[in-house]
Amino acid sequence: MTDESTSEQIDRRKFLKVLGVTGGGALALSGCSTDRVTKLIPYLVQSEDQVPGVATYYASTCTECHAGCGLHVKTREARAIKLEGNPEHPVNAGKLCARGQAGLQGLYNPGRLKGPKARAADGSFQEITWDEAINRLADKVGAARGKIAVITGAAPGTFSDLLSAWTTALGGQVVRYHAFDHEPMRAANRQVFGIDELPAYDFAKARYIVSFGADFLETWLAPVEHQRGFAESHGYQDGQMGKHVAFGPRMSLTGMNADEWHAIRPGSDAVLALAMANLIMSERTGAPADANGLRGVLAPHTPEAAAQETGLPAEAIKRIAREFASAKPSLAVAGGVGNQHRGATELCAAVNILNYVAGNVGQTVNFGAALAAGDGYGSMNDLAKRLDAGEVTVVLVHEANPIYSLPKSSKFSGKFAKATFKVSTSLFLDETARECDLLLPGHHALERWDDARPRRGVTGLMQPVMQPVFNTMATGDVLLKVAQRLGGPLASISAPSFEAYLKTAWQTQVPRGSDFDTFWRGALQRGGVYGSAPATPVRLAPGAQQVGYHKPAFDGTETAGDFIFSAYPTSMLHDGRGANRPWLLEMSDPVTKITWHSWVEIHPDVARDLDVQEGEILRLTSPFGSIEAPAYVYPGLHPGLVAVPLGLGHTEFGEYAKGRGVNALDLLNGEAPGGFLPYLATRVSVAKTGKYQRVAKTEGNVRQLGRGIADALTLEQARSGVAPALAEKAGGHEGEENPPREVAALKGWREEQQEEARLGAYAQDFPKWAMVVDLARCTGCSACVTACYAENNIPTVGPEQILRGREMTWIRIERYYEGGESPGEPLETRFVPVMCQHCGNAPCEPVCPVYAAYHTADGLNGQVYNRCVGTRYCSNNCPYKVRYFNWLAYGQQAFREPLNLQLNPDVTVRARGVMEKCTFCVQRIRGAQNQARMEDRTLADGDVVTACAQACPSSAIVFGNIKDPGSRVARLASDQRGYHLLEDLNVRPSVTYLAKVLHEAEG
Amino acid sequence: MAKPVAGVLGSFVHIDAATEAIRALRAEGRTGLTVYTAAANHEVEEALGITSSPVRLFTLIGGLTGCAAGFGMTLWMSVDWPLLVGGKPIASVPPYVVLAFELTILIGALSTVAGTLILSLLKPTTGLAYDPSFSDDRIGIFVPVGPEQAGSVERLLKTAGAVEVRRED
Amino acid sequence: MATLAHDAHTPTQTHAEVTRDVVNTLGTAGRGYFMLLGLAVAMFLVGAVTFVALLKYGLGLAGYTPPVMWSVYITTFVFWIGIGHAGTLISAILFLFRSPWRTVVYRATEAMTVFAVMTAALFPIIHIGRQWFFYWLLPYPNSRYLWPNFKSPLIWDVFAITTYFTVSSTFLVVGLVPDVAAARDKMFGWRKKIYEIASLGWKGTHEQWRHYTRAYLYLAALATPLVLSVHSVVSWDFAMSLVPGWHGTIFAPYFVAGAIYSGVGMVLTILIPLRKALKLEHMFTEYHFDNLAKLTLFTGSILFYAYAMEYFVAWYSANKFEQTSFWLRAFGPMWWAGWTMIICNAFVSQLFWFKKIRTNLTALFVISIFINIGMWFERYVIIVSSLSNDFEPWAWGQMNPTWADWGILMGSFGWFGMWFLLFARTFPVVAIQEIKETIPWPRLRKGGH
Amino acid sequence: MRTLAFVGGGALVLSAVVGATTLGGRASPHPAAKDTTIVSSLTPGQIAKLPGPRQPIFFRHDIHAGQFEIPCRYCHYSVAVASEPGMPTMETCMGCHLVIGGTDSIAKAEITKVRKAWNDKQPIEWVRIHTLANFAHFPHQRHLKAMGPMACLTCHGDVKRMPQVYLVNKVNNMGFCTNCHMQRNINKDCTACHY
Repeated sequence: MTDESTSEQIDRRKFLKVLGVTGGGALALSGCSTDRVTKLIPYLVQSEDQVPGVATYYASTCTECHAGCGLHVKTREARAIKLEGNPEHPVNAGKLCARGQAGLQGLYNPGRLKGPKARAADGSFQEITWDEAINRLADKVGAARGKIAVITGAAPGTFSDLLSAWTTALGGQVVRYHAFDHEPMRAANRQVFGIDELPAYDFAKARYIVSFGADFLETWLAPVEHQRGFAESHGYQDGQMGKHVAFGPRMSLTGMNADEWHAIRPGSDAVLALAMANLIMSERTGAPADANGLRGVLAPHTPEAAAQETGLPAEAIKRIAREFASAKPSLAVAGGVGNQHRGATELCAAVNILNYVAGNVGQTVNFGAALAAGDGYGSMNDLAKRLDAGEVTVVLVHEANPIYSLPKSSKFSGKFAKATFKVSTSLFLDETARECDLLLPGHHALERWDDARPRRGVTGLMQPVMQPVFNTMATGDVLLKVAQRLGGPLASISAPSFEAYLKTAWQTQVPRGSDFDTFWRGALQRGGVYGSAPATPVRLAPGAQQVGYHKPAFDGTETAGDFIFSAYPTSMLHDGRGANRPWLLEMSDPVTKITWHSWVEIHPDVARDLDVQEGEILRLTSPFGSIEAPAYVYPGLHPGLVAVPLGLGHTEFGEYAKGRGVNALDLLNGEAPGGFLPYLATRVSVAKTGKYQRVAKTEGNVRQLGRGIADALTLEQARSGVAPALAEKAGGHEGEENPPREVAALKGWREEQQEEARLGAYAQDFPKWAMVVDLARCTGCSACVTACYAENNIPTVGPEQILRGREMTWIRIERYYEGGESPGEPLETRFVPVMCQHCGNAPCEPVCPVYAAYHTADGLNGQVYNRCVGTRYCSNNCPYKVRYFNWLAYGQQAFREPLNLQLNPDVTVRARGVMEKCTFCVQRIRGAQNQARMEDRTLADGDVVTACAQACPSSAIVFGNIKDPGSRVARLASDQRGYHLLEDLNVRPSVTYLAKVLHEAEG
Repeated sequence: MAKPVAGVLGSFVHIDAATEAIRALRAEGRTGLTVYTAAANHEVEEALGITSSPVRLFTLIGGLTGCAAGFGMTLWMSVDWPLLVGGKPIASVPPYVVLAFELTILIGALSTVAGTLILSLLKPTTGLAYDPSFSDDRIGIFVPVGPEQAGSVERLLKTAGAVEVRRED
Repeated sequence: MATLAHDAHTPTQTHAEVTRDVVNTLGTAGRGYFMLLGLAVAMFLVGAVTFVALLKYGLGLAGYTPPVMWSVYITTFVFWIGIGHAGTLISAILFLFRSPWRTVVYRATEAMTVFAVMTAALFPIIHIGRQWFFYWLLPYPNSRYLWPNFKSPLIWDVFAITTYFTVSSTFLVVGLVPDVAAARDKMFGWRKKIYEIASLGWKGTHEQWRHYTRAYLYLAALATPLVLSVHSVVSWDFAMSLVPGWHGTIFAPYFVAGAIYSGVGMVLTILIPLRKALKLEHMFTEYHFDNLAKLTLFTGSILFYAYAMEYFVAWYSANKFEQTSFWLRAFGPMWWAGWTMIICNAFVSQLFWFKKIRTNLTALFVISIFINIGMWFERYVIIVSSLSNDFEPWAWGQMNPTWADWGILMGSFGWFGMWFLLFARTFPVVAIQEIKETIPWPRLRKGGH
Repeated sequence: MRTLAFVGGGALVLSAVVGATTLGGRASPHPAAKDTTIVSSLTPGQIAKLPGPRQPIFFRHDIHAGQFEIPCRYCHYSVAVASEPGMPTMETCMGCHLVIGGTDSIAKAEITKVRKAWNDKQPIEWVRIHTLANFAHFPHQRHLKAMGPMACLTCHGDVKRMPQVYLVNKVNNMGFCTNCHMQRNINKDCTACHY
């Protein structure tokens, strides 16, 4: 709100009612019933930027991870209803990942703390007023005499500055704690280049990408930026296409998107990098001069030696090394959390060398950006020690949940408990907050003022886009109020509000020759100020000589039949912060397609040896603990590995997260040396419990049985203009063609049918909406699915319903395997986003007895919810099975207060007993048409963008009017890679898929 | 209850006797006979010289009406609010044949029954003498005559072989 | 079990005896009857409660697992519609063919038809997502100017079932009128009054017979194509779609044959106990069961052929989708259901080649149970197994029924049994007047006519 | 800024009042003003007889929109630009009623309510009269653009003459919409409204 002063005075209960006014449609949940809002409550004061029925967009910054993507927050009737990427933002350029979009469910989470609380004598929490709360905090910090520690997960920015200033003024210590802090990378950069920062990686430029277990499409650094770049580099464009090779013990989503994935022995990847560097050095000159000093160091690491260690054939290593060197520029990345073994630092150093000798540093590896990072695991351990020693009496935890994200074996919670007064500003009652004495729930990022500096040169602004949902207070204001009360050392820190503090801080940034207000307004509109970081040229530091390789070490004594344990982060749950968002829990994991619970991945061979079926509950035991979870047989593993995803197994953190799944951290060594938490450094024994639990996955048949659903061409075929071979694939006739007579007859019949159809409504002057999906760009990240959930009020159904296959994903990502059936044959993964194909001859339409499914004049396959009686015949007759039935009033349980505030008022909330499906975002189409009509113009290409197309980080989805020859969609649909799903059925889909392009398999 | 019709009611066990009686009565020029049987019997029909019933006309008319209604309804309703489904013509006859057929049968059958009722009501049986045994194993013949001629009729029936003759007045 | 009175081609009874025996079946019943009735009502109540639950919480209570959007309810719907067909076949078609053995059995089977259709007619309502909007399927004038979509096979269904129910119940009632009159004349007191009204003033005058016989003929003539059309329409619910396993040209005849097969099975299941309970052993004789068994054998063989054809065509078409679908039907997760259907229908009926089996009531009864089970599974397999693996492999899924499915299934049997039991004690289950028609009247002189 | 709006609004309406009372609405451009049926003060008896639900505040459209000719869009501010007509904010009311206290006792009483509500920062909870089922989407702006000045009348009736607004047309009945669309031969596509 631009005008806080007056609107603040509307009390919150009223505010919710105010939403009731025009958002009535959205608040009434019973969808297709005519129940109505009976009261009209007007705004007290009209805010200039809110017009009922018209969406207002505010620029802001995403705080779901430290990539600091820019946001456009869509608000209706003063409620945030959707998060989209900010096109002007250099990091994400208008795109947004699933986790970022689910930030909305953090804002409206039922598990949020509704106001300040303090622990009473009996240990329970009881509500207090903000004044009390601030007084207590002030008294305690006043009395602490410097024995104060602050654990903060906040991104660098003005608030963080205030926090440090505040703490240091009190003589306390600030620990910036990020669960995934990439310490090995920074250590390696110190060692090899003598620079302590995380560089920015330019995937778009790279022609050849080698990933040593860095999941850059999931959680590594800035996934959205990387995916954008990856799509640019790896997407097929006029005959050109980069190559991506992934090494690692587990095939993550990144590995699935690689042209080659090699399962190497866990922890042996450093020597691989060194061997490649060695080969490059020995075979070609042109490496930076100072690299020559490395020859000696690299000499012992021959490809053969590497082959020994990794289990890869030396030839493969040589080939990849040569390809890597010859592609200019190329890029090697390492340091993924899931691959943090004991030798992680060694690995990152080796990869630095590899990049350096290949001349990539400064090309695709750009120092100077200094990506946001914390103080690292080491300093957290130090703090733990100080807590243990009782050197700290007051702890303030902000946007961090160490008690969950540190392994139990680190005994952190015990040490934490030794502090006498513990304060949490968490929005939720998470594990750490549960241990605290004072809860000061802060505002959600969408409710408060702040800024973020994800990297040098980029500052994103956050502004309150709506009234706070609950009685919370921005922590910045808390700090200032405390300062106000205490004075003394804090006297220097004073501002009427954090907003004011922020503005003063920004005064310094005003460029010469412009006044603050215009500058500030401009920044607010653009979402921040975006410059480019000055590149910092780096040279090899003496430490570079220390690079080397040591055999991987693992906790636990090596015994027969045990496995290396991998705890890896998933793109949905990250470090566990996603676990209380229904969207992210229901969003099937892009790799395994499992929802709502934990699982243990085991290799098919191992499963055969141990006679383990999917769903059999396995007990994993390490020296540090043991967990039980159902087995999932996954071919993308090194046979010596078992893997469990991170992020679940919360003991607090709201109804959705609490008691769901297991916490993989329980098996890890919390006191491991080396300054980082090793996630791939433990041995576990696997025991069958004999218990079973059906795995709640959305996975169907993983083989496409040659039905030509996920089609692919080799690079050669694509270049030579071969169309995807559909005739034989799409089920019709084995190889041989129809006799010409039949072909002619079929063609004639089709035309006649279309002719007659025209009697109805394929009238010429209407547009025909169509979509193109480029499978060469799609990475299966599922951002589009979340976007669809947010845009179309799709309810989450929960694990029990998923077990019955009743998920409501209007757009789903199908993941098919190719090959991998005989030993040695590489396993290829293909992702196909499948939504309603809006067929011209839609089989679903004629079978509906009440015309609830019918064809609109503009080529949409219309679905009229309020006419539907629920015979479900349409779904039976849909070859793509993209129609979803609302079996049990899903809306009621999915959108309960306050989650219902996120509902999009432009879209009907479907009632129980009604068929629903992708509408090509018809509400956006009609909205754009209304707008165009108001402005007496016709729609232009790009006026209508569906939610999925808007979100897709790799821009694989394009939407538009296919009748307009100038439109992008029309051009792409005529691409020679284009094909339709199940084309032989002659249902004439409006969605064209562009076949994936494969590098010829070599070696 | 209408007032009883005067006449003579003869009850037979044997079919040939009954038919004989009928023939004799018709030879005498008696009209308005009513013959009761427990089941349809063509010998009786022959004796009475009955022509086949006009009920089939109702069936025909009903059937045709149904067929027309079927096509009319479907075609008109399709174009009344034209909606395109599955790229098929708005008013496509083939599927509508099914509905036309069903309505043909439905209205055809109903009108047949209606016809039977109407036709039966044209010859009301109220007031005619009746005996429960007629629905069992007896054949009844009722001759509406005045008291003056009743005697001769009784005699005729007896001679024909009636097991029982009753006079109604 | 009972041995059958020997060849009863020509009835040995007199008119009087027929009337007596049949009318004796009416009126007060024994404890066994009321226990059966109680059971039926109880089962019906289970179904009713389940339906209320469906109304309150939604169809999700049943075992639906996309892509299987139709399962037990539609299966049971088709099952009951099928049951009906034998009745109409025997009462109408065999009437036109002047088949002598139909006379005794037809009343019971016609009643079965009506109640089976009454049962089936419930399912289109039960199975839809918003049952309270069922009437939107009817073409009634409304303020929204909206009409149903007559291109949808479901609308054909609505019309076919309505017609079928109306016509077959009319046929039953018309047939009953003279018999009710006969009963009336044997009754006293309040019973007489009731039958008096029910007999619509039937006296059996030659005029009444004149119109009656004609009307009956035409009703039979109309019912004959109807019975063929109804199950064809039902089969088109599937054949009109493009689901592999449904999209077959042989479906109409295949389903009609199956319907009659299942119907005759049910007739046997009902008649064998009934004749005993009503002490009509001398009327329902070996001759009748022998013929029913032959009919079963005939239709069963047609099914045998149809099954074989389905698999052959699937293979011969070289269509991947069809091939996969049928392969999985036989060897997929639902193999057990697939084989139950084939064994119970195609093979068991072949036993009827042997007269010994055709005329052994115990064997007949057991086999008839197999037929009922087999035919229910036929529909279950065709519907569920075809849906669970069609075009999009990723969307494949298997479904398991829940209590809500079984509850409704049980309720449907209760509902059917309830009506049939009530009928059997209230109205003549044997057509008095038609039997009498076949009994020669006594004559004074020999020869003559 | 805000106070400016207050004074501005006040002035506008004040002039309108003066105009209407002193000049008796003579030479006013709109026919509704010549209309004499508008009785500026109603007896409680008459009020009781009025159709439609009783609102928390007896707001008289006939005086505001009829007599003083305040354009509909002055209060329903977003009706011409958005799908939602927009309810006048309390601020809008006070824009005039800071200055105007009402002529007769009833009016005075009602206006005091408004002022009280404003001082207590309690929005008035009007009783909703026109409602659409939430699966039907009605873009007001399009209809205003298409039908011009008569737009409001067509569905809401002649509010200018209603001392108390009541439901003239069953706007939530699809027949009401389709009738119009058919007469004018406008888009009958289902997804024009239902999505």
